[in-house]
Amino acid sequence: MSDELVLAGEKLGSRLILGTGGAPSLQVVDEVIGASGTALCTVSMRRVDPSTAGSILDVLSRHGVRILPNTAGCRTAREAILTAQLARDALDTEWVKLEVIADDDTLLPDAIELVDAAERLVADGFKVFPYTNDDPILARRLQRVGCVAVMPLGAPIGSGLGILNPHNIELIVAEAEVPVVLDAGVGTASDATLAMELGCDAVLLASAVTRAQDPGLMAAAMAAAVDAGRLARLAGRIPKREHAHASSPTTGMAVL
Amino acid sequence: MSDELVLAGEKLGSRLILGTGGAPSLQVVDEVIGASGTALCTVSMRRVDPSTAGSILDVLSRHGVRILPNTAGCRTAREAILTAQLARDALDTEWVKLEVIADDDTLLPDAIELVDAAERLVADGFKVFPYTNDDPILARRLQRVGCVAVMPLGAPIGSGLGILNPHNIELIVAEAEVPVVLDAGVGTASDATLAMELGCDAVLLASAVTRAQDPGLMAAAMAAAVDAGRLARLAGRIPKREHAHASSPTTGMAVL
Amino acid sequence: MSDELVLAGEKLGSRLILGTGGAPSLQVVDEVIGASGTALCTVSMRRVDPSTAGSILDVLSRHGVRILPNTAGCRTAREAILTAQLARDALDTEWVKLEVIADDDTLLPDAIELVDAAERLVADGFKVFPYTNDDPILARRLQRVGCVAVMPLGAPIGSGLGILNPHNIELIVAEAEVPVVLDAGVGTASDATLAMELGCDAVLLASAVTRAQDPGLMAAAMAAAVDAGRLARLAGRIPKREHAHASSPTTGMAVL
Amino acid sequence: MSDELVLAGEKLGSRLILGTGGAPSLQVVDEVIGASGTALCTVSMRRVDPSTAGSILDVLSRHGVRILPNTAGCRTAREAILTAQLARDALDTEWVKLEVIADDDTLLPDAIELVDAAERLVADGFKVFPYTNDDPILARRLQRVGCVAVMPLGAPIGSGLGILNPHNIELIVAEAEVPVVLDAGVGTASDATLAMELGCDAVLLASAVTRAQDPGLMAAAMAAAVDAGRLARLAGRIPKREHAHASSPTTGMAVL
Amino acid sequence: MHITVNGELHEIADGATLADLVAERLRSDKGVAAAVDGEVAPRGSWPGVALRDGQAVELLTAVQGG
Amino acid sequence: MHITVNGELHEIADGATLADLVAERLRSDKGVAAAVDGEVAPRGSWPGVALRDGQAVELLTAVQGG
Amino acid sequence: MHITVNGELHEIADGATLADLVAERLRSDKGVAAAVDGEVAPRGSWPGVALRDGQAVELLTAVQGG
Amino acid sequence: MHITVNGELHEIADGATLADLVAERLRSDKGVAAAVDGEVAPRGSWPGVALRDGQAVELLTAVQGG
Repeated sequence: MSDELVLAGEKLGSRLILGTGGAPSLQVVDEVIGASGTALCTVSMRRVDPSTAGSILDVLSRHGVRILPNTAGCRTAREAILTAQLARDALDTEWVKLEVIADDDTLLPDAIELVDAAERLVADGFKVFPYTNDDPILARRLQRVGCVAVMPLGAPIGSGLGILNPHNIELIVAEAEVPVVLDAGVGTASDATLAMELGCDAVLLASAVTRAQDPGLMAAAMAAAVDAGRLARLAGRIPKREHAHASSPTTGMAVL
Repeated sequence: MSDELVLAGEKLGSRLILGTGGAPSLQVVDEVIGASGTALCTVSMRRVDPSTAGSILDVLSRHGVRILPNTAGCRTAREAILTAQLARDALDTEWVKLEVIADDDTLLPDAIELVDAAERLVADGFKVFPYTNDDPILARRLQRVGCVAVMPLGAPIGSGLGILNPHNIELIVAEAEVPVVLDAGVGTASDATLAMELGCDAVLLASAVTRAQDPGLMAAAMAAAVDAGRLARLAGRIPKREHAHASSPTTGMAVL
Repeated sequence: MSDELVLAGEKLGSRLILGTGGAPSLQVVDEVIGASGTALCTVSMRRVDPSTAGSILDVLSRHGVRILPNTAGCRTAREAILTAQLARDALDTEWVKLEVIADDDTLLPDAIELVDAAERLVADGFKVFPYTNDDPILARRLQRVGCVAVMPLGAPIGSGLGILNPHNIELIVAEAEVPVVLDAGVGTASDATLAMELGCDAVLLASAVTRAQDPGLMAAAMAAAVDAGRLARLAGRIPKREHAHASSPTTGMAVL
Repeated sequence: MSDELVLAGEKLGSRLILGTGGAPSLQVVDEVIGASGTALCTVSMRRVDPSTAGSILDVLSRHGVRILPNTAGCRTAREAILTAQLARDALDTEWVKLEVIADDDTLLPDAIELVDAAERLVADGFKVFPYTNDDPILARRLQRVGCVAVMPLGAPIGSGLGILNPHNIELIVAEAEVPVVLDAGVGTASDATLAMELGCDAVLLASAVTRAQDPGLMAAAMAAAVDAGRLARLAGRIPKREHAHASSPTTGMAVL
Repeated sequence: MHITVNGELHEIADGATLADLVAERLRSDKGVAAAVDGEVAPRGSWPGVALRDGQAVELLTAVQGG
Repeated sequence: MHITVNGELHEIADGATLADLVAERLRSDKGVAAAVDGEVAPRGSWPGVALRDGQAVELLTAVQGG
Repeated sequence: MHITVNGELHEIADGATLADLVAERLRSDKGVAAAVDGEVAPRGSWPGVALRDGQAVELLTAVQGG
Repeated sequence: MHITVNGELHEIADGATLADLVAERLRSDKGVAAAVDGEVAPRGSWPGVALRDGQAVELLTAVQGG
């Protein structure tokens, strides 16, 4: 069965999108990319530090994974747009994970700045992947302004609280006309599996893997978790029942 | 990394134990065993029906999986013991999944009959795998009488409600000196992943796969789900935090 | 202990705000207002129907409860503002429950139209009580534009699903500088109790009471539920512990 | 509406049963009994300490509440039976809260010792109120041996985790022929409200009140919480719906 | 002349005011607000609001609502 | 004589053994176990188990389950 | 003679009864129950219960408990 | 002249271009983007971008993130 993820017209070999932040070293990034089988990784744009040895870009190109630059840390549409444009120039990609956060404590998106930035970046030719909250109406607006995907959070970035409101994720999936990527909140494998069972097309996570006690093992766990959830979604689960339902024959019992 | 499941001294190549009940045909049983990669399957003992063509035993032996006969439908220790003895004689195995249920509506185990039957079967040389409720104290008693594993339910058989009380499963795992197998209640992949994350050594399920809309796909989903949960458990998840934790650098931001 | 709710400078004798919609008759409205002890009720503005006998206004004035007109059904800031102005003229109140919904299926608020309408109504002298989603950042914006309260939903209007994301409600409460009213989603008493325990200052509900099998009884239940939750919040609950903690003396046991 | 609780043929004026353990002083016990409006309180039997001033019995008799002695700390049927007999002799009551725990860490009941003790105490003329786990089958057995109520736990004693498995409580209530009292686990008011909504006839709690930051306030909270849950149960809640349901008229909208 | 009142066509004497319309249509104007062609017409202004043929008038009041 | 086999009355020659019964009833005895009057009759013992009129025999095998 | 009372060794006059012991130890016997060597000694029986050297007596009463 | 580069004051020869600055500061310009006074300066344009005293230049590249 062919069940490839297609984002912005590109086929990707994995439904797990990996953020590279939080890893203690490029060696660990290298390890988790390999173990996760991801085909798309996020990076941030920061001031050049001539003293740093090695580049995340080399690691990513060695693995042949696509780059999804983000606008992490931007607080206004203007900052985010400039950052996206610089990323496009530096990395030669029109793809951008659009983050416009309200503050550094919650790291929650600012709905109004986000829609503004998304609309203008789309007009400028970008393929916009917005990091959004789980409001189905905001997700709808982001699609209407031309985003190529919507990426609702399950819980605050790095919290590991999983999916706090599965009902909203289901509402977003039910009416989505672009891929839905669960972004932020995943803490462990079952969170990723649940996201896919709810109908998400992919899962984006960083801390859950990069900050796990054993990042490589957790990367492998997440790869399996995303597959498990996707397969379960396609397989069609049994309904929940209030009462038991025997799985062994109730006839042919011996009289002993 | 070698991480084999060992039950009653036997190494098994999979942490997914498959119940064969509920499948519409032996063909489906054949398909789900293959897709799940299981190494151990349960069967029930029922009156011989000379008219039936084909035998579950042939399917199981073709796949080279071990057989775990159950005492499904038994309501008293006496019935369960006789059924176990007949299974041993018929199938030439001392392994038995001990079920002593209280009624046909809830299919819940009867704690008192269960402990009685377990103690006597152990004395008779059986390797007893008791299907039990999620009471940590009952699990403790079952270990003390010599059961080789404890198999607490997540929810009633066939309900697909998942794990209704993860706290009890964690208590059972925390003090268990034998393998813990989550038995009954699993409805979809994330339930199986969670069971393994809670520390269970294996998951036993039937209806979730055999009654899924596409049993073969769900069998593959469950195989991945169990791997995902096991790996996540070994990897060591990030802690849950009430507040966000940035996964992108908070330094080196450009002033734009 | 004096623990009065103060909204827009007015003291209210109850923390339960009652929506009058969904009741089968004015008699039922009369009954539930009495049984709930509410001091503030919402109404909607609709075309005059000369044929209708009796007026909700008479019922409300008989009970001496304040009126909070809503802008239910409005889809744009413009519609909502006109409706608020008409309500002010008709009912001689500057208070308005601002609803700007995105569609008639989800009845979810449209964040962008909502903030726009709120800002303009505040400028026009209204006391604005916005019905909002549970996004903490949107709640913050609504306060910044001068709303006298924020009224996040627990779940979609009339769904009875309770509070789907308690974590967001806690985040809103933690930084709120105006009263927080849990609005929409309450299905039963424990939902209202939980809302108050999370730190909400009041609960607004309609269907949970007006569509209950016995509206009068449920109104009394909700009155008690809001009190219970408020008192528990003030009392300071015990911490949750993973392990048991004896409530009977562990010393002085007899040796029997 | 008359809706009195009847236990062992006795009418009680409150559905809140209060454990007196954990309170820092008899003054606090006095305060919480008054604030809670309880009509039944538990006590433990311990070695006489001639040095202690004042007696819990005086406090209870001053409030005119009934006494329910418990067998807290007993690990075997024999210990529990002797303790019950001593309590009967000392306090002149045949009522006993039967606790037979497996260990001092979990404080969880031992199903087998519990049923044994219950059966023998019933034969000895006691009115037995067994503290049990949430296993519906064990609850059934306890009724069959003649217990006058069943008291399943919501969570471990003193944990404040609430009701970990509401599904089991519903199963117990659905088939119970004696009153069901939710005993242990309650941490805050909404837990008690939920217990009553699930159909319990009463709630027994101690630590949630006696160890709260303000025990008197929490006692009042619990009194309101139990009323709220009972009224909601009787009122008949609205069904949960996946989708919204307008509570304001969808007709008569002005065209503005 | 003809005006639209709450979505329905309505005939009224030429030169009638909003106050006339309300008096003619309603037993009481208590708790009623009016909009003419999408603009609020404050209650106090009704006697001075001369209606013109083809205008759309909305007369609203409070009803049970969420 | 008559015996009950899996709940149904069954006629069989006097002096027949459990082995005879199984051979007569089943294509193969692979994976089959037997109980006579509520007691397990081990497979190896069947040739020596003489059936008596009125006895109840249960013949069980493994089926899909649990 | 010596007896154990609530776990502590205690000297008491030979021939003393359980009633004597309680009277000597406690201000009041209200709400108190007694066990001697693991058997309940009903309150009414105390005057007739002669204590013997080496016996273990438990005197219990109600305390705060959950 | 003096310009600010990534927030730090930096001296550079009069008439230097953005390309000169990058060449002087960095081993390689691979994966680097630049902004001058808050405006993007496309990589191709650097040789033609003459820097002026007091300007603020930001040089960015990709790092682990997200």
